[in-house]
Amino acid sequence: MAEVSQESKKVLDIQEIRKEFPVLDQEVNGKPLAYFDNAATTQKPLQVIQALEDYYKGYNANIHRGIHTLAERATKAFEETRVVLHQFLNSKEKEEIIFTKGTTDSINLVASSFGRRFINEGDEIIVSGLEHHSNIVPWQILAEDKKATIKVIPVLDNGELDYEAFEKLISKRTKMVAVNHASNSLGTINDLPRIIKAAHQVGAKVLVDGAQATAHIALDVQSLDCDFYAISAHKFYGPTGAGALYGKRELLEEMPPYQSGGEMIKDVSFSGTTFNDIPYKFEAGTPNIADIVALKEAVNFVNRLGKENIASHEMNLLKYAVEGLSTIKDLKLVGTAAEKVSVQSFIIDGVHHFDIGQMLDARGVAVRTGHHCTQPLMESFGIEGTVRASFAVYNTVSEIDSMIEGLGRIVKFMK
Amino acid sequence: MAEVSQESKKVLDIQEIRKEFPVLDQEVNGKPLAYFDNAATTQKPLQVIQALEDYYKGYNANIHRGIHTLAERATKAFEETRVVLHQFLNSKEKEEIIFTKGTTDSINLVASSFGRRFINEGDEIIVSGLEHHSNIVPWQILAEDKKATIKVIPVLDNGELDYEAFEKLISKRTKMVAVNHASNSLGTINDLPRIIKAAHQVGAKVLVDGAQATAHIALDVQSLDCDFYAISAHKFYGPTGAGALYGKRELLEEMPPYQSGGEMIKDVSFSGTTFNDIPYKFEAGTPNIADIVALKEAVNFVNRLGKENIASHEMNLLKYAVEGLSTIKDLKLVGTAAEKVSVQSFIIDGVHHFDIGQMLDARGVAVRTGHHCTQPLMESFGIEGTVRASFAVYNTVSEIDSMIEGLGRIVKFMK
Amino acid sequence: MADSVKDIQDQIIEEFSILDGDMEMTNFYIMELGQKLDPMDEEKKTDDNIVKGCQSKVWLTAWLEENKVFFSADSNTAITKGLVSLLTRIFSGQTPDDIINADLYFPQEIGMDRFIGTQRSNGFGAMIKQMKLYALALKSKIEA
Amino acid sequence: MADSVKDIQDQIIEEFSILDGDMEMTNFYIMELGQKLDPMDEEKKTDDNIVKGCQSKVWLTAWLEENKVFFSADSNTAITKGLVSLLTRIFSGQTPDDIINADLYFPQEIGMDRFIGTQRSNGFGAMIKQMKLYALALKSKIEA
Ligand SMILES: Cc1ncc(COP(=O)(O)O)c(C=O)c1O
Ligand SMILES: Cc1ncc(COP(=O)(O)O)c(C=O)c1O
Repeated sequence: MAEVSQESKKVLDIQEIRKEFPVLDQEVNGKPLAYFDNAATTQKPLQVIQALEDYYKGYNANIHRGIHTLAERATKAFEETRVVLHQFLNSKEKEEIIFTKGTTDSINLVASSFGRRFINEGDEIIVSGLEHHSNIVPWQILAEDKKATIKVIPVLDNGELDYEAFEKLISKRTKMVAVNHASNSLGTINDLPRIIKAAHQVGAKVLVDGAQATAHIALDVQSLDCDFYAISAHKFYGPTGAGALYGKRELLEEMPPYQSGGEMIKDVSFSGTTFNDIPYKFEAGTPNIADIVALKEAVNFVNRLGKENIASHEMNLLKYAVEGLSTIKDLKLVGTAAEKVSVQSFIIDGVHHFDIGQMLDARGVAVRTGHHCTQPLMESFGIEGTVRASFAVYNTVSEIDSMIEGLGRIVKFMK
Repeated sequence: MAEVSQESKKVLDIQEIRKEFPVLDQEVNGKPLAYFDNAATTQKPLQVIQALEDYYKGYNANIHRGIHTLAERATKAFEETRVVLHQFLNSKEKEEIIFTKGTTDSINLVASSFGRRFINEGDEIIVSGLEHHSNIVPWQILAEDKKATIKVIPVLDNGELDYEAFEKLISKRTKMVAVNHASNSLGTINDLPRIIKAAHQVGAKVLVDGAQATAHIALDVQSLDCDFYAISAHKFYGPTGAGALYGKRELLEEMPPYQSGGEMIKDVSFSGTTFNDIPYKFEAGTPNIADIVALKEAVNFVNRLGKENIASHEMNLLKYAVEGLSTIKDLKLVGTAAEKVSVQSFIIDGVHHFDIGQMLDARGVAVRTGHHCTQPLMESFGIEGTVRASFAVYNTVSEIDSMIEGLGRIVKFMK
Repeated sequence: MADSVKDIQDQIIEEFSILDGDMEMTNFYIMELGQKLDPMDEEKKTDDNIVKGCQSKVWLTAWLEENKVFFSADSNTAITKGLVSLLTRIFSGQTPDDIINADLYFPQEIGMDRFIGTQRSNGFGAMIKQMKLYALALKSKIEA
Repeated sequence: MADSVKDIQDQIIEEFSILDGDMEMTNFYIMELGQKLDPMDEEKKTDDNIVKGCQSKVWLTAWLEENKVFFSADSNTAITKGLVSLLTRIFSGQTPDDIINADLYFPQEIGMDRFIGTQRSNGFGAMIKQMKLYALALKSKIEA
């Protein structure tokens, strides 16, 4: 069902891969587009776009309860993606894969449902200082509701977590540790085995925000032994509006439903309603059928190239970019952890990140600027925001050259 | 921005319209497809599919905070759909349109957020006996949480609501009345002005589940004066995974956020977080950008044809179908309200609805069978389910002929 | 001795071949077969004997006779009853191992394979699974 | 007397035309113009004077002199400061009515119109709106 790359180690032909992404072949402000905003959302290969078209032109229908042929075809395709994600994340069972809108939706589901059942007054929830707002605010709201407390793992100067501080924070009161696999602002890959082991020793559960990991890091939720893993399709070459939550069966079964409505029930009556089994218990309403069907092709794309090969190309780009950035006067790299995904944030002394973003856009280079939805992290570095370049498999060194050249011109002008 | 039909009364050229729906041009089990499962989900015209392709091939980017050119284009297109929906529903302001996954998501948002703020112990929530599970279960869960009570408007034999009973149910204790605009199982169009007036007289708010109305009935939330209106794009020629909630500004502003994370916040810090203005307060995380962009084209499609013209064609089909069905021995129509959308449920004495569905599918006719996510309604009629044929603008009388012929054969065989 | 699983499947395929893939006729024929299914004892139609995962209800029991497995089944819908009658025809009288190891290719050949993929809407796949589970349980009974 | 809103816009378009649509040069030029903007009194840079809807911050005040409106502005980002300098150049010294009724076509001509559409990421549109609101408020002051 899933296309898996045969030779696992190979050098990718980037120019051939670029042909699968029609969006890349355009000019922005009269210059060739260099899309370095991949941590915000990746572009989509033809096979994903084609899957949407095939679905809508071929067998669109509402799923699960329909018994006519189109409904059966749509249901089959939809459920195939569940199997493919189950393999992609290496969950024990396919029923542990719940379809959601994306990472934010997945985390809200856990904060609300797990929180409702398992978080009580006086409990503690640990998040890291690297987290995206989506992995902070749901826990803040839960903590306020339940009179629980939020504890924060501090971040070291290079963007790594302070694990010793974490090990002091954790205690019998800790019920949940919520950390990302990789930081969207800095690229830091967190030492999940260490975190998960320490959490499980005190009986705490661990939710991993995998938004930034899926496109870059080989995943295995069983060997990680995390309790929840949240992902967004649009961050790994898939469509917007679709994502998933992995959760261990025994937890998902004990958790109350999150949203309610069609499909997640077994029987409804005004005297009492019983809920469906997992995963359906957590999938209320008509799902995002087309995008979930197409999501399978995003996984197939990644598998065909091979995550190892993708990561190896991206690491070359990152290294090349860091070298180039280091030649720019007054430029300071933000986030220099030893283990990183292909994200590089930086600031230039005396030049606002907004101006840098605008100037780069003027030459077709798309970067993201601002706090990247990690205000607490920015605050801990004493800055308002950064410029962030994040690379995907289709990026090239000559695109990086254009960015470095643009930065050089800006600095020359501003100083 | 929105294409609006110029001549408002015209006879539609259905064969021409069918060319806009490639999915219709196929054989199922060797027979031409007759798709009568439109109440479950409609098919999508080319302009919707094309909008998805244009987005992903042309300007896919994450929205709102991005300042590069693609992000600005994507943001603009996304916000244009908000304006188009604001016009489509005739809300007072565009900020009153919140993007959601669909009707179920919209209703859950209100039940959770409005409920949290405004529902207290001893309060009453009225739903109708016609409701879809998505407009029942969220209120049941809320009522259980808050020790509030659910009251149910009874359904008359013809499928209309018992308004006199309703007017006896309603009282000062009523805080919310949740009813659909049109019933998905029976087609009944409810007398919303009457319900809303009575509700407002006692200070109750009204949520309208508009899932089945959007494709058929001209909408004006201001003149209806409902407090909330929930819709799904996939029910009116739009993509799956997208929908909206209309809410009156003053209510939305007083309601706490529902989901939390990126985009819905103003400022996040570990000492306290402030939320964004509406609509963004209710739009946490990366939205379903592509589908929301494409949703605009669904509205444009409906506007181009003209809802009045669509409805007039559909009413002809409904009338034709009812006449045909009446010739079938032992067939009983379920739902014969005076005012209906183009949905017809029926049962045949001694033949299980499942068998009818399978037999019709064998000749390419796609109907839905079962309880249609309205178990309490089925229970009140003392049946387990029905066969439901629901018509859209692209359906034809010859398709109905095929259904009637098939039903005749089944009855002949079974008896 | 009963024909083998393979032989019976081949007979079924042969019988259906005259319908020439016409699905409407195929369904009629399946319903006809269902009407001929041996009636199931009413007291066996308990909730415990319902096969999970069906939209239509199927009751199914199994027992051993001389180390062969026999099935009795019923359904509230005519087509499902016909489908289950095909399965009991194939499996009743076989050894547990022959059932457990059976490779069912006839659904594909008679155009009924689409019932297998999507377990939620229809119980064909669930029925087959349940019959194999019965066979497994009864096998351990023999071996015990 | 000040040049009209139209005249100044035409001058701006003329000045920018030598950049030949090169967006990088255009941005540099805009930043240069920003550097020449009259400095704003630090005590006027209050939260009250921040224009809402900007990603970068803009402070903006306005006052009347002989029934003409004058603006003072600043921004924490160079490009926005340049954009606001263009707006103050056009609007400072105009009558309230001329500002209220002004049709600004220069952003389109110099390739800056994309800043207007998406109010959330950038405050160009918000700035223009705020200037018109100031003019409206000051107009009522004259009439009072
Ligand atoms: C009347 C009604 N309400 C609610 C829903 C739920 O809509 P969705 O599944 O798109 O969330 C439906 C459709 O299934 C419906 O017909
Ligand atoms: C680390 C991280 N967590 C969570 C999110 C939220 O993902 P989404 O917006 O797809 O829900 C993002 C992306 O914005 C992210 O980078």
